[in-house]
Amino acid sequence: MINELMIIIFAPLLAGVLAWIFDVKGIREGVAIIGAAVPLAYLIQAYQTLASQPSIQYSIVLSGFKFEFILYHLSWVFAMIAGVVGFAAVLGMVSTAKDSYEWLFALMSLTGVYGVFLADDLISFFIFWEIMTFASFMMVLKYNRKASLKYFLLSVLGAYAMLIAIGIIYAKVGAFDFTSVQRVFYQDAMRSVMGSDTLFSRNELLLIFGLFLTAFGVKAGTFPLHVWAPDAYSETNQSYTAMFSGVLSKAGVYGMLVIYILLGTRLMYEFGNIGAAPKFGYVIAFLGGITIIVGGLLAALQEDIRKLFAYSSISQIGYILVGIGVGTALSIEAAIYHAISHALFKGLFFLIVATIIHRTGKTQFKDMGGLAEKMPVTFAMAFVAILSLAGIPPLVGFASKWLIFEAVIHQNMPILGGMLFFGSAIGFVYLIRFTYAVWFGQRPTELDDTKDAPLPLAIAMGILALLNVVFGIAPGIVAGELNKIFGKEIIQGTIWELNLGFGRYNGLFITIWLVVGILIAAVIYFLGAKVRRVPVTDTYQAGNPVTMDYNLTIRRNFFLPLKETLAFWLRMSFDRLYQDIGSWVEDLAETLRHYIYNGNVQAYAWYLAAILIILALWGV
Amino acid sequence: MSIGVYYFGAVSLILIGLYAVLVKKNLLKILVGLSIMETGVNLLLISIGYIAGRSAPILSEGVGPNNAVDPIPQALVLTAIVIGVATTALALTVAINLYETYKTLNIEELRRLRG
Amino acid sequence: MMVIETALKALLILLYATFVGFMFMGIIRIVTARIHRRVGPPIYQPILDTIKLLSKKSSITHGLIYDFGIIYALGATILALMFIPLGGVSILRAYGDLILITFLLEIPMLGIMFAAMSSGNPWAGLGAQRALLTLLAIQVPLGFAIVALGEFYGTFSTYQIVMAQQSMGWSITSLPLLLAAVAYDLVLQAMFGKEPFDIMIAPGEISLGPMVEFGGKHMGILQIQHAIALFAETLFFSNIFLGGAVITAFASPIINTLATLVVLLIKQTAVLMVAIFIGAIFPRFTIDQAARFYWKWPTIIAAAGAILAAL
Amino acid sequence: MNLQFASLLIALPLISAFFVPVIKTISRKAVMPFLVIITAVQTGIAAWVFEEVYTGGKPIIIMAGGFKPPVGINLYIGHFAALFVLIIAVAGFFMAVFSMKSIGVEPKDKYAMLFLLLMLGATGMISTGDIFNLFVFMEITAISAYALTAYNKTGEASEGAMKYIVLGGIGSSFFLVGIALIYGSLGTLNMAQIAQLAGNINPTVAQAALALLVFGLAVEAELFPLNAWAPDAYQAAPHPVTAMFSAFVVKAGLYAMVRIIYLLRDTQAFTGILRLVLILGTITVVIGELSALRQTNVKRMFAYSSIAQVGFMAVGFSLGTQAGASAGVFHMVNHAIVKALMFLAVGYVALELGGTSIEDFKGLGKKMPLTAFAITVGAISIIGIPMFNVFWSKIQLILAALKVGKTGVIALILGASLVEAVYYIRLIHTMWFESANGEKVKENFTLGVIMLLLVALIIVIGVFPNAAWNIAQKAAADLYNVSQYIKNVPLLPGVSP
Repeated sequence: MINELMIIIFAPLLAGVLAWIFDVKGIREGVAIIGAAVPLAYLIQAYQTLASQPSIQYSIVLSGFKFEFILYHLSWVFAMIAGVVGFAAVLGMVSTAKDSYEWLFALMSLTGVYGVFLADDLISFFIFWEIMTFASFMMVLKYNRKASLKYFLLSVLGAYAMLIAIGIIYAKVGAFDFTSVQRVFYQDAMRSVMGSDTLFSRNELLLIFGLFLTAFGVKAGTFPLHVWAPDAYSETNQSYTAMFSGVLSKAGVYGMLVIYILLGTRLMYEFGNIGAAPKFGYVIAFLGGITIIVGGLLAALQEDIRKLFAYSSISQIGYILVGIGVGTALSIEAAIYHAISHALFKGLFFLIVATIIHRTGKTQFKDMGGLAEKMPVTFAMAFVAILSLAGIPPLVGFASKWLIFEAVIHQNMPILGGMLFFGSAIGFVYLIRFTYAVWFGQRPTELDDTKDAPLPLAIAMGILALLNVVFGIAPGIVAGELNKIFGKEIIQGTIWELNLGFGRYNGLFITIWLVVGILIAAVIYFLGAKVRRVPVTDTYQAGNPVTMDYNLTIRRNFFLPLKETLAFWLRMSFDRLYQDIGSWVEDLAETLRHYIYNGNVQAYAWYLAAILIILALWGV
Repeated sequence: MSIGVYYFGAVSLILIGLYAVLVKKNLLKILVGLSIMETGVNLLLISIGYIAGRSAPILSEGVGPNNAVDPIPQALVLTAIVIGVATTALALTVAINLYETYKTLNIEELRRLRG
Repeated sequence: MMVIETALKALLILLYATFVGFMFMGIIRIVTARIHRRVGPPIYQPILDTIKLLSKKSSITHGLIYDFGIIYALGATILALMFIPLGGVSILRAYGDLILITFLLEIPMLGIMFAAMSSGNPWAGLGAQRALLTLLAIQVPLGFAIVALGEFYGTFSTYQIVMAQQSMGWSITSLPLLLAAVAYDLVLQAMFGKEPFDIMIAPGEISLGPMVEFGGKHMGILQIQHAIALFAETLFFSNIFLGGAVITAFASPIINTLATLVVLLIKQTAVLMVAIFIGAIFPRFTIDQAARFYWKWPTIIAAAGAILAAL
Repeated sequence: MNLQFASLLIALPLISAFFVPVIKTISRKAVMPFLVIITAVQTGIAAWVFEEVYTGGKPIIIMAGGFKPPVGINLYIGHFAALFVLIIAVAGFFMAVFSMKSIGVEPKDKYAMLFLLLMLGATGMISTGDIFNLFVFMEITAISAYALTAYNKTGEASEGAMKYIVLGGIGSSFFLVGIALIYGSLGTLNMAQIAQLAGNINPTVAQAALALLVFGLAVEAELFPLNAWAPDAYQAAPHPVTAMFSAFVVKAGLYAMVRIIYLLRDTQAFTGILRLVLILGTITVVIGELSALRQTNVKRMFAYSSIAQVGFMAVGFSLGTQAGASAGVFHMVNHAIVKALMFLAVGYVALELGGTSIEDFKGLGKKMPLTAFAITVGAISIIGIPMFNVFWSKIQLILAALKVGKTGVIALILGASLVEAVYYIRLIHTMWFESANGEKVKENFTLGVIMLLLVALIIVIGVFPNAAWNIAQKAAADLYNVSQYIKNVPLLPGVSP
């Protein structure tokens, strides 16, 4: 019987290929949904087996490489993220996918992500990483060449950096699988502690760490390498972006964890640590901090709804990176918790964006507005998502952000703590920008007949919103799973409460008291006089009603003052830097080709003569 | 009259041929340079097989196996000459065709395919 | 039994907080008036205004969110109130986490924004934008102040901080926390919506900003929310920086709680007075001036505090 | 079946080449089908030889004229030669079928003859065991390649051919000088014996000989400065011929160079030459990829990309390790398949739409879906996406290089393959996602079948690379450990200069 790991990994790809071959409207969607549901079912079924045995393993030999796959707690958590958000995204795609081309590559990227999470050796990790990158690239290629080219080049640059690092490790360790690599690095760490000469010199370690950091930094969209994310996330089928940003960015985060698993001890001893946090982790934390701020501020200044959420998902990943960077057991668990919550609310947001674009066909803020009445269901989902992302207590966003805050500040890292606070406020800010521009304010006349979300999208959004609320009120469920990863009770407390000793958070009490507060306020409200419903256009305008042509709205350029205060910083943009490098290389190629292959036989003969002279002089 | 003279002659022939190919602008002169180079190479081959004081390796009653020059390079040169002829003949047909189409044999102008 | 007892306690806290909150609003109006050398309205004037607003006959609404936003704001403020330790009386004291309370004090702003924006009035949108930018501006010094506190005491539970201050003396006695307190006080200025940073509700320029569309009972609820918020913020500040109040000298617990409430009241009024004095003197900043100000001096002070606390 | 039938591999193309005029007199239209039949028979024999060598495990030695080496010339068909002769035969068969449709210019019998001579030369180069014989077969390949490049009789074709002749001529004459030096010092031409006696050549002569031999063959194997003729020749030659050029003619030249370098392993100059070839290979990859970046003519773009891939193989072989050699061979096999497919497809597009510039490729997905699909699969596999065949050889090569510690070289090569990804993706985008006028073209059935067969081969090797990898490893072993090579060739004892 094929091992269930293989089914989990290759079921989506198989479904994708079948959907691509049988290009019939009805069958295609059914096959795809089954393709996404099967791995999810197997993962849930694997939960029991994981309770009994530590992990499920499987290995095959392919062209001289031994591929190994493993499912243990950490990879189970990440695989579940991929499963749930992937399934929701596939459900969303049922209504927004145009042709079978998108089905094939969306499901192929899902296979790639599963493969990355379940891989147990460097080569299969690299191969599935490439498949994931290629599939998601093809999704973007269909819509826009420039964005897809930028995305492909940066992520392939990352992939090749990883390949060189794997090569260097393979040259020294002689094997690929995680266990032996980890063992060799651990022995190396012990040797460096005893002061004897080590397998890896210091700058080799720096090189490997730098290469891995670029590879995973590109995928997670950390600060200097984030330029591809806004274009790539916005230039593709929006419900696919739910999976693209919700799940695929987690591969980058998982990669960072792999660095910790493999090289953690060695780097710790090599570079020492500040307080309990390893010094090398500090780099990741700082990059994460800068990513939060840059991502958030740019998100607030965007005019396109997809770009806003692309930048916002970059800044949210910054949080996870800060959590991982701090490096203590609590902070890594907080990071994974935030990875889960980010996948949930970001997946939900992009499904909402998909519904809006699907129904209104508009993507710019300036021609949207006043959709709250027309799309109540989607607005309710958006309200839940906004509360969760902004980190308002009863929802999951707050629980994970709170854990990261506690973990970071407890490690005496003032600057990072300040960055985190600033990040949470920015999150607040661009959400209101989105809410005001899309849901409230004057509605342009042509949007008057917009219908609400189609059924499959509504179901998908429902699943994610429900999970957001459930994990918010009962954070203990997730904390329990996370503790299994580290084997010991890092986050104590019951199913409703997270207790860290120096800080306690109880989801249940907060929800009860919030409801009590709202009841009191409602009582006061209904004691007052009866209310007369007034249309949105009839506002306090000293008499003259606000008509369409006189539509006073600040949907466009909502944060002009912020843009002015940040004017100095906005001039520097890494996007333009990479653009210039690209065009410089192309011009170099142009001149090079023009001069070397100039078509004159004599010149070619001179090249031959030159080689002869070199051979003679050099004496080989 | 040591063997060096032949080697020197052969190598200088090759260099002259190379010079012609590298400097001359007219295509035909380049082809002539090429064939000079080939003759130089053939001369080098022959001179390698030469043993002083022996006659050509044609077995006749006066000439035995041990008073003839080493025959193998001679055989090699035969094929090399044939190949040289074939290449030059083909090159000339191509040159004629070039002249018919472009009305020039100057290397500088024959540069349509480039970049 | 336990449930009734907590319910009673909650009711007590709520009434006390609302009453004191309105008194604070009265004090603000009187003191500012006195500074301007005029008599100023009686201290219970805000209560009269709120009752007038609540009893208005006709009132308009722009849809569900317009109403729910206001209710949500008041509910969140009541929730925040429950967490802050109020001497012996508070209920969720054990869960009063520094970060949780800071977030809860910011949430009412979200509720008001939602309600104001759903009204479709452009002035409300403009007010919302300015409120958010102010929030963005104050977040940096606020963050550093909380970080300083967290690192200095090594714990996030407000109750443990209050207990620690009983033994180690008030927070502002130690340098790092003094810096943090100064920065936090400047931040309070904006959270109260007082003079130099109240661009978001500038009556003259953008007709009260977010509040422009509110009238009748919506405005009444907002007044109550403002009162409780005033009380909660001052209480939080006095707890974490001015040592709160834990008096066990008297025999019966009732007197003890009364004494703590009195001590806390004195500290809260002190904080309020500081805010009023600053408010009465300074003219109004524009929004980018406010942002640049907050990102310059208070941030440096708070960051210095945080770094010193970390060492 | 007596093993000596393997010599038919050389004899068959030769005889049938001279039969072609006879067939022409019988009927003009019979020439092309005759060519297809001959190539089919050749593929049969090659498959039989491949079967024989890989099951038996022992190479087939054929003594020309019954003389035992080193006196006589012997053909040494080991694992590598068997594999590559099969590739030549199969590629030749496909291109023969393609040229039935695509060759319009009149003297078709001349074309058939040259086609067979080209195949003969390449097969000879790969299977010969004697360096002068190698020179002769190389010249046969070169001359038929010159003639085939000039076949279209257009100005461009003769210009391309002229460049090829001049540079090829210089290269081969220096190659002959190298052979002369080797013969002068060792007195033998048989490769096995050279390998045995390589130790006692005096160092300077060995250096000069090795340098000249490698120089001569590098012109044929298109290393960096010497490959200036290649893009013009590829572009000017008729489409099936270009496919054959990149599929096996270049590889035969590269094989010969590598075989001679490995033969002279014991000379001091060995490591120096390897370093030189490594450097040249890396530069070839970088320059090849960069110059393909802004190409408007797709055929020339593929020519540059194939040059770069050949440079990549040269790097593989020049690592000097067993892993490097097997990766190089595996890359040769994969590259042959993919490039044959790509040039076939480009040729077919040029045939149907009249040109190979980028504009003709706009919206190809709608006009000729099957060909567009073939080119896309080829392009994706060349970029190195997993689940396609070139990926496996690229991974093996990179890991082999990193094992030897060549990090800088690999960084350059990966950077170059990034550039390669750019222009292939631009092509894919123009083909599928840019709209163009022009109606749907009815695609030829036989060519469609061939293309689908090659695509299937690419995907099969991509998904199940084990079989191909083992063959590549055996072939590399045959190439790499020369001691085994010497033992296999039955040398007459005692015959030395």
